[in-house]
Amino acid sequence: MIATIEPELATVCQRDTTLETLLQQPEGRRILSCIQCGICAGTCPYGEYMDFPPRRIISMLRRGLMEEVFQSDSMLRCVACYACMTKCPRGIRLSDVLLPLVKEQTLQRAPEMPAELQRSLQNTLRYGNPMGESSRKRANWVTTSPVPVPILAEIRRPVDVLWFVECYTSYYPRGQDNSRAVARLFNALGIDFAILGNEEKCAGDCGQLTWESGLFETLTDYNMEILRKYKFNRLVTGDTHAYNAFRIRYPMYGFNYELEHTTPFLTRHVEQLKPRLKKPLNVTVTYHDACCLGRRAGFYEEGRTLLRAIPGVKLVEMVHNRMNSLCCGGGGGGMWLDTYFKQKGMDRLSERRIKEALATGADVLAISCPYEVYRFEDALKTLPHARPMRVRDVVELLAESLED
Amino acid sequence: MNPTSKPKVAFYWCASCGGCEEAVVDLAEDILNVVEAVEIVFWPVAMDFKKQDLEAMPDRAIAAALVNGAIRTSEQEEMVRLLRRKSQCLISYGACAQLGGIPALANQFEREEILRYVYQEAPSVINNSGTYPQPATPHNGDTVTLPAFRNSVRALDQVVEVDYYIPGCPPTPALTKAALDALLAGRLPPRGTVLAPDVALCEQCPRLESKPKDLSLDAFQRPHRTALDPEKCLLAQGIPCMGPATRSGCEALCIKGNMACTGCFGPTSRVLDHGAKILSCFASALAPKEPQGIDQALAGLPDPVGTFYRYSLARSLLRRKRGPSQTQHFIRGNPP
Amino acid sequence: MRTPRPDQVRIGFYICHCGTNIAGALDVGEVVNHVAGLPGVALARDYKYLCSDPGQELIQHDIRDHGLNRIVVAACSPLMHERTFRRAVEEAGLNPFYCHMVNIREHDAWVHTDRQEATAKAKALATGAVRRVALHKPLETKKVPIHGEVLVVGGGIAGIHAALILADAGKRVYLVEREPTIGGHMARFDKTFPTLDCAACILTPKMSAVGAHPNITLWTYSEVTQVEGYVGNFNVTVTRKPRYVIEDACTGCLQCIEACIYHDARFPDEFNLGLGKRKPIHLPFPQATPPVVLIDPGTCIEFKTGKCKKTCVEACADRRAIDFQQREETRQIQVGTIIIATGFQTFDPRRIPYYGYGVFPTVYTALEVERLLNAAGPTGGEVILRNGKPPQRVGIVHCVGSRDENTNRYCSRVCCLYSLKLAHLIKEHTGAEVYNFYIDIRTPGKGMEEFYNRVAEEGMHLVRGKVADVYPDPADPANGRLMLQVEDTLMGRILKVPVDMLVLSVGLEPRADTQEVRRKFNLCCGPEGFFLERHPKLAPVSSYAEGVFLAGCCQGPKDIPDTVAQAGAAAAQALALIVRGYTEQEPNTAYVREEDCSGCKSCIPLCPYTAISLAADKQKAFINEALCKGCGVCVAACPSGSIGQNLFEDEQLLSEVEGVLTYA
Amino acid sequence: MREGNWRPRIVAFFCNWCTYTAADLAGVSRLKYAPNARVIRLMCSGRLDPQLVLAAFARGADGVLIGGCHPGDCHYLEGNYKTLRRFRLLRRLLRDLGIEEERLRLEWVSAAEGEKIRQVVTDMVETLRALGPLDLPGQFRQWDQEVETLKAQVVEAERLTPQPA
Amino acid sequence: MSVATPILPMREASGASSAGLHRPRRVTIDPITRLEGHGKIEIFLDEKGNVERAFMQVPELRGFEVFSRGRPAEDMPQITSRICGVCPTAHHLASTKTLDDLYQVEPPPAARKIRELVYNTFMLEDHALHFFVLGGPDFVVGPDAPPQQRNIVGLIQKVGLDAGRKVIGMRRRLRDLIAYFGGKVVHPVLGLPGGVSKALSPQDLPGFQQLAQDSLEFALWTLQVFKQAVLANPEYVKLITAEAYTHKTCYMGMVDEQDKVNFYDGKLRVVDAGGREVCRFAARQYLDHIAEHVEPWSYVKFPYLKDRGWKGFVEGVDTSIYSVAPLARLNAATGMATPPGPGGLRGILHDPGGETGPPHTGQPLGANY
Repeated sequence: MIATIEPELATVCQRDTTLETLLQQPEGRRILSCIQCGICAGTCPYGEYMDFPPRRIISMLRRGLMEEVFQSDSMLRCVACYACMTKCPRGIRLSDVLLPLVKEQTLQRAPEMPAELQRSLQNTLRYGNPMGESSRKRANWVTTSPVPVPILAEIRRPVDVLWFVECYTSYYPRGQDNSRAVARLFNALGIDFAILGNEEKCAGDCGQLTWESGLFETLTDYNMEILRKYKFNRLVTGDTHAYNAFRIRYPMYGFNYELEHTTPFLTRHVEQLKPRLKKPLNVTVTYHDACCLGRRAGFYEEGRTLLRAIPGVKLVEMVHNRMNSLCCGGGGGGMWLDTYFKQKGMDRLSERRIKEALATGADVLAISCPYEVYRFEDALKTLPHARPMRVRDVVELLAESLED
Repeated sequence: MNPTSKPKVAFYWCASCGGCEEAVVDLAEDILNVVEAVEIVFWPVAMDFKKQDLEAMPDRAIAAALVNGAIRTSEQEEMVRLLRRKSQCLISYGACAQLGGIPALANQFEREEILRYVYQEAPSVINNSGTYPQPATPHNGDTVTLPAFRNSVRALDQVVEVDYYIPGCPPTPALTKAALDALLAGRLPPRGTVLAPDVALCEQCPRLESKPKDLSLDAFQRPHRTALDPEKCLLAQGIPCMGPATRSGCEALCIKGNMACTGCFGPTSRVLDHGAKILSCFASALAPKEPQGIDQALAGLPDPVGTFYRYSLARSLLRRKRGPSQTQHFIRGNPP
Repeated sequence: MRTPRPDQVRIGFYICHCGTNIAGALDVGEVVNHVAGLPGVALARDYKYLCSDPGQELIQHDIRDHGLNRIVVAACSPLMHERTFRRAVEEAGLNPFYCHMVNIREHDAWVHTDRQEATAKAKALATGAVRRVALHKPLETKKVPIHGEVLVVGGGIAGIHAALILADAGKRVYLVEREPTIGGHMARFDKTFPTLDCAACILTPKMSAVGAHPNITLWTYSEVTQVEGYVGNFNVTVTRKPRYVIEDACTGCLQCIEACIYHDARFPDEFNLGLGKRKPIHLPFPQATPPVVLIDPGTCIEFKTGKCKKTCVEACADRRAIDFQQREETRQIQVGTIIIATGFQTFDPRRIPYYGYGVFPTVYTALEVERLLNAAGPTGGEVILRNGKPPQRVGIVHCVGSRDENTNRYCSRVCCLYSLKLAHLIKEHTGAEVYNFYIDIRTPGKGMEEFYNRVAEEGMHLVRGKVADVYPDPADPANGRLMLQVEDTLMGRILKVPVDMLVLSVGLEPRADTQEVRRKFNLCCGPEGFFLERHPKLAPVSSYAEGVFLAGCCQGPKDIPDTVAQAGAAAAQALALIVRGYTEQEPNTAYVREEDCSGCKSCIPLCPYTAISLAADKQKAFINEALCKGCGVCVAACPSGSIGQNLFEDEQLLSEVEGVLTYA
Repeated sequence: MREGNWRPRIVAFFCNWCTYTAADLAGVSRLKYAPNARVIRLMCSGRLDPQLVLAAFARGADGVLIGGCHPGDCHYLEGNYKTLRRFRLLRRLLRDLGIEEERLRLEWVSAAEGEKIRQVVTDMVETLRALGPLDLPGQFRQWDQEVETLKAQVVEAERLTPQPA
Repeated sequence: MSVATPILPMREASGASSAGLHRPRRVTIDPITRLEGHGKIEIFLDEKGNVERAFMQVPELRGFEVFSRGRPAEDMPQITSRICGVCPTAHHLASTKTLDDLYQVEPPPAARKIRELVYNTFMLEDHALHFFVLGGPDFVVGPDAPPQQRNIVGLIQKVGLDAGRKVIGMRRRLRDLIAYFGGKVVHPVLGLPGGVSKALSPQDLPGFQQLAQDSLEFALWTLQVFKQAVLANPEYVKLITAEAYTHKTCYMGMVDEQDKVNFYDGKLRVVDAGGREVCRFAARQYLDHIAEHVEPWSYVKFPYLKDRGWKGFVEGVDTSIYSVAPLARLNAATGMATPPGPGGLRGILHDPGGETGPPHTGQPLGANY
């Protein structure tokens, strides 16, 4: 069940939904029809570490015993990987509605928030990015870009594509590689684009890990204000989390622009791009389906189409792929809970995933979400492995093959 | 035979064009025998009898009154009520009296619209003072009156009881003669009958054989756009011919003039609404199956009301157009 | 419009309570009082259950005692009980078509909440019916002769059973089967639940009975391509695909197979779902009926190159049964009734990627396991995996492709039971540990729960939880061992169960070409895609097309006992029609009033049944009552109103329109 | 009919094989919808004579709903195509006579689409409520006011004048 | 619309309010008869019994200009002909020529000839209708004859059945010609933009040629009848030329290039009472030259010469009112296009009153022949 939005529902659920009012809404009635089949618990990557996996949460909700659930920290271990929601035979929107609502109550009652998570959320609130970097340095990477990257505040004219870069690809070096690659690709395709630059703030998807956190609200209002300042036909972003925030949560606040992620956007222009991909890479690549691009948004084949367009690339599949892909563990705040998970004795999902990637014998692990590059490169460092493996974003591989 | 013993006959015309009067005159030689047999006591087009003469007569003095023309003004209404009172047998003569005729097409417009356009907005009118015909115009102490202009045009039987109908625009001399003979000889069918065959025109049409048994039209044609084959059935050539839905009796005169029948003899007795019936026949004969193809095929009928209700709008089930009409759009030049 | 003098018409109006179905939703008394006052109504009454015998007798008495000559019954849908009331009225000596029903249950009581509004609507509908019935004319039902032959489409157990019953009753049956042999899915099963008797043992005798039965014309490897006509008079076109073997000549000695230049069977055997191999010239399975081989043009060298030594022909020298020039033939047959028994297809588990079917070799569908277990199967009954080894641990997943929003929402009814059967058989054959992963074990029907207990007692591991993920067991990924990740919802713990073999209990779904078959036989489909029966409870085997009956899984998932029961029912209903020799058709045919027709031929091309022709001598339209189906298209299109339709006259419909628009 | 308690009245011509059966299915499934539609059963939607549609309007219907089988599913093979052709032309005729096109509606409903019956009826009642009453009988009475006055005078006059012996 | 104002004795109008002597008396003639169209005349007399004011009221309106809107162009000739059933051919062909103009097409010569033949035949039989049936009784039976006699029936009784049959027979033959081409004689259907719907088949030509010959004789015979019945009767001649029946207005008629009378095509020429040309224009420019005036006491609109502006119901050289119909046609033209027959029409008009100069006598009574 891809996290599409029901035609008759303008958004996934009303904004002011609470656990009490949930069961009266259409989404709630679907929860009442849960047959307790356990597939959500079974498929959850951290299922065995949870006292209350999604199935038990529903049965407790239906019996009104939620207090007991809030005491346990099960929902802190949910990395919002959408596996349970995609496989649920009753089509219940767990990762979109129910689990965030429970996570919010859990956090409110938790004696103290994991430190790293606490800090990153405060940074996002104060500086508009989880890293705590100054918002005036957000556009610095532009100077290092091989091609011009116009900034809306400077050019002051309507553009066809507004490229929402997002935090990781602005501040962190490996993220900036991603941005530089995207810039080169846009330039090669002659796309009329521009970025918000320093005016841009985090879209707040991960901050949204809880249903109704004030943090998300402030970021949404700010971003909506900025977007209203400029005229553009379509908003493109490389960050799958931002993409889904714009697609599912922002409509509740009035967002209705044309929206696309870079992977499907570039797939639409692949015929135009192919003649420019001159340099053969001669590598075997295995593609990791990011949860927020695959299960949550339904784009499975686009990334592979782009990879196959690159000369000299041999594509091999991991055991867990497409809708059955394994999460990198970065979602739902997981990016800043590694230490917490370690304390609880939980193995890191990025390592599980890297093992599977290595098993394919591929040289490169292709990814399509900016969170994954750190997690997988970090996991490669901690895991002993015979063959060397590089982690590259699909756009980086495209840029590598692009003629100068 | 002194004139008083001959049965009295009256002719009158309401909202008409005088074509029916011509049709009576067109009895040609036969008019002589008619004149022999009856005494015409009222016939404005040809005789100088006045309204008072009519009023002076005793009730039901007239054996038969042939009234043609639709009812548009209060004077016409008054006259037909008077004629009804004065006649034993009131006969509706011609399409206007029977169905409303062409004047009834005005039922697609409102009264104010018509008056405003005719006396104010028509390009040829110069009427800065905005005068309109008035029911009463004072003239040194006295007034000069005009009848009221009704909002809707009515057929004769929508105002008074009608005994028989002679259809046609105009009725053919043969039909008129047959009716008068039957009247004089007293062998008249039950009241309310239309004195014409109760079968559609195709039966009398010389081109019936040429109509295929598997007619299926891709589109309706407009007569001035196609070369008309003088032998072949017009509907088979895609020209909207109302023959199949219109009473016979006129011996297919228009078709002999190589043009399609426009339905002036009205529907057969079994039909409730002439326009709806022919619409059903035409639409069912189309070939296309999906909406766009159908709409294209129907583009050849740009004016369903004008084509299907040319003579019978007053007697259609809906009787007239409802609500504010489309004329304002016309006047400002943009079609509805 | 000539309407009979009001005093001649004496209408009896009856409104049914239908228990509380109607009386509970609208004020029956108010309707009675209102209708009692309408012109022509001599008597107005309400009654608890009009369709019951006392209810019908009440009407019959009233007809006699009060001299009623029109009856209006306001109750359920005419499609339900119009025949009942017409028969009752007829028995009371009144023409049945003086009786008219008003639908105030399905169209009013059951669908409206406001009691006042529902009552007003009932009054309006009743007024419409009263005015209409006043204009009804006496009519006689049209008796249409029924051909004695029956066409059975589909040679599975349903088709076989129906054909045998009809043939034994002395009727001529055409059994048309698309596959080269009859037997359907059941022929592939090993054992059948709950009695575990061998499928072949109970099926093959019936198959051979069909093959040998003088009254059954068996056309296998054939398809129905066109159906025209109506109940009692269907003319059907059947296309027979070429077997390249002459059926009458071949005795099934299989010499030709040995002689084929391919010494060993090399091509995937469709019957064994690709698990076994076969030669280009082959017999689907030993007990195939007719026992006639066929040549697969896709793999036979003679068709590819045309230069084969044709050793098979030499082997069949005396009987000369092989004929490479055979072409597709079409046959025309005339039948009275049709029984649709086209069966089902299993769910393709590839649509659920995380079960790894088609990716991991050790994942099988239930049907494939049936072939493995079967002694006549590719492995002679040995459960051997594709890697040649017998499994020690076997996982069976229930509800694959059923009870799931993303695939089929319905429960396929049989998977739980055949999964238990497979579990028992696998354990019996291999002694392996067997795990059944289920959501609910559903065991409806006689002997099923006992079967479940017996299998459970044999030490099956029954895990209540839907398998969430299947991936190679990290411990030894080499020899295909799989790890199943599942939550045991009763224990509330996530289990990781290593298995050597995974069996997917796939559900039953409509065949891929259902839409095409539906159009051919003028049937309707339900929301899940199976053929829709006329009424779920009262007419489960009749379809919406008169004279066409449904049997077996084509109408919905069911097990063999229910399928055979339905086949019997369908055969019985077909037999009922044939024995009666005629069907009564509603006399709603159109007719031309000759004196009014102008011969304008507008109606002629409109009739899809070419029932309208031009009476040459009189240049007038003429409607052949036998061909006319009563759709009324020509009636609406006749430009001079010269065509009438029995039971749906213009004045009747107009008076009904006037009636329903009155304000109660 | 005071404006206050006016409720739109719909005459629904349903084909016996598909739409009427779907309405029965809606009943069997106890789907709830507005009571404004009064169903008249025809053997095929092709039997619906445009005269009946106009007669329905003329006798007080505020809307007419035609239900037929989906194209290709007609029990009589092509009946619904004829309905579609007549419908396209009839709507244009109604529009030219001042009757809003939304008052006449054609819907293809198969025997299994009980739910669609509920949606279509509910939606059409809303549309008609927005359009307001058509009430042609009332219009006819209003239109005929202009001849009533004179009629009364003539009847009065006739009563007064002594009839010759 | 050919309007004939029959001479009628002054008679107390019934129902008129003639209470009390000092009030001016009033005469109502309702309806006006022996013409096509509805009308009512109200005459107000002063104390001395002279006409103080007269109203010719038309009580009828149908609104063709309005309900023609939205009709397909090619249907218009058949709708316009319903303006008048006595002269449908005129309206029909006028509307057809408008369509030629609209579609910018020229009818082929044969079609044009057929149109001219039909139209001229119509002129002849229509005038015969007026001369014998409508206007004739005034002269033959006498203006003072009682209404029962002063009509076609009385006329036939006076002149005898065979003359009556001669007139009726000739008209029927002429109208059959129109029916041949137009399908119907009342409301013909032949008009199509760019031509006609039916051709003349060769075998019917001789019949029509014979008819042409007979109709010429009939015209001359009518001339004789006119001379004997009207001119020979001094009282009538005095009446025709009397002041009461002389209108000095402008005269409009259609003329060809040589300013000769042409019924079918040509320019519209307007001359004033003194015979001087006021203007000349093609029918298409009618809006520049003709305007309509509205009076509260009649549904008809009063056309007048736009350049001169509405000056009221006055006559004389500079009035803006113009008359049409036969007399105006002659006055507006320099003569007939075809050679005059023996004792041609010119002679007639010159004798009475003896005035010289272009035949612009204002005798409306004479205008109708």
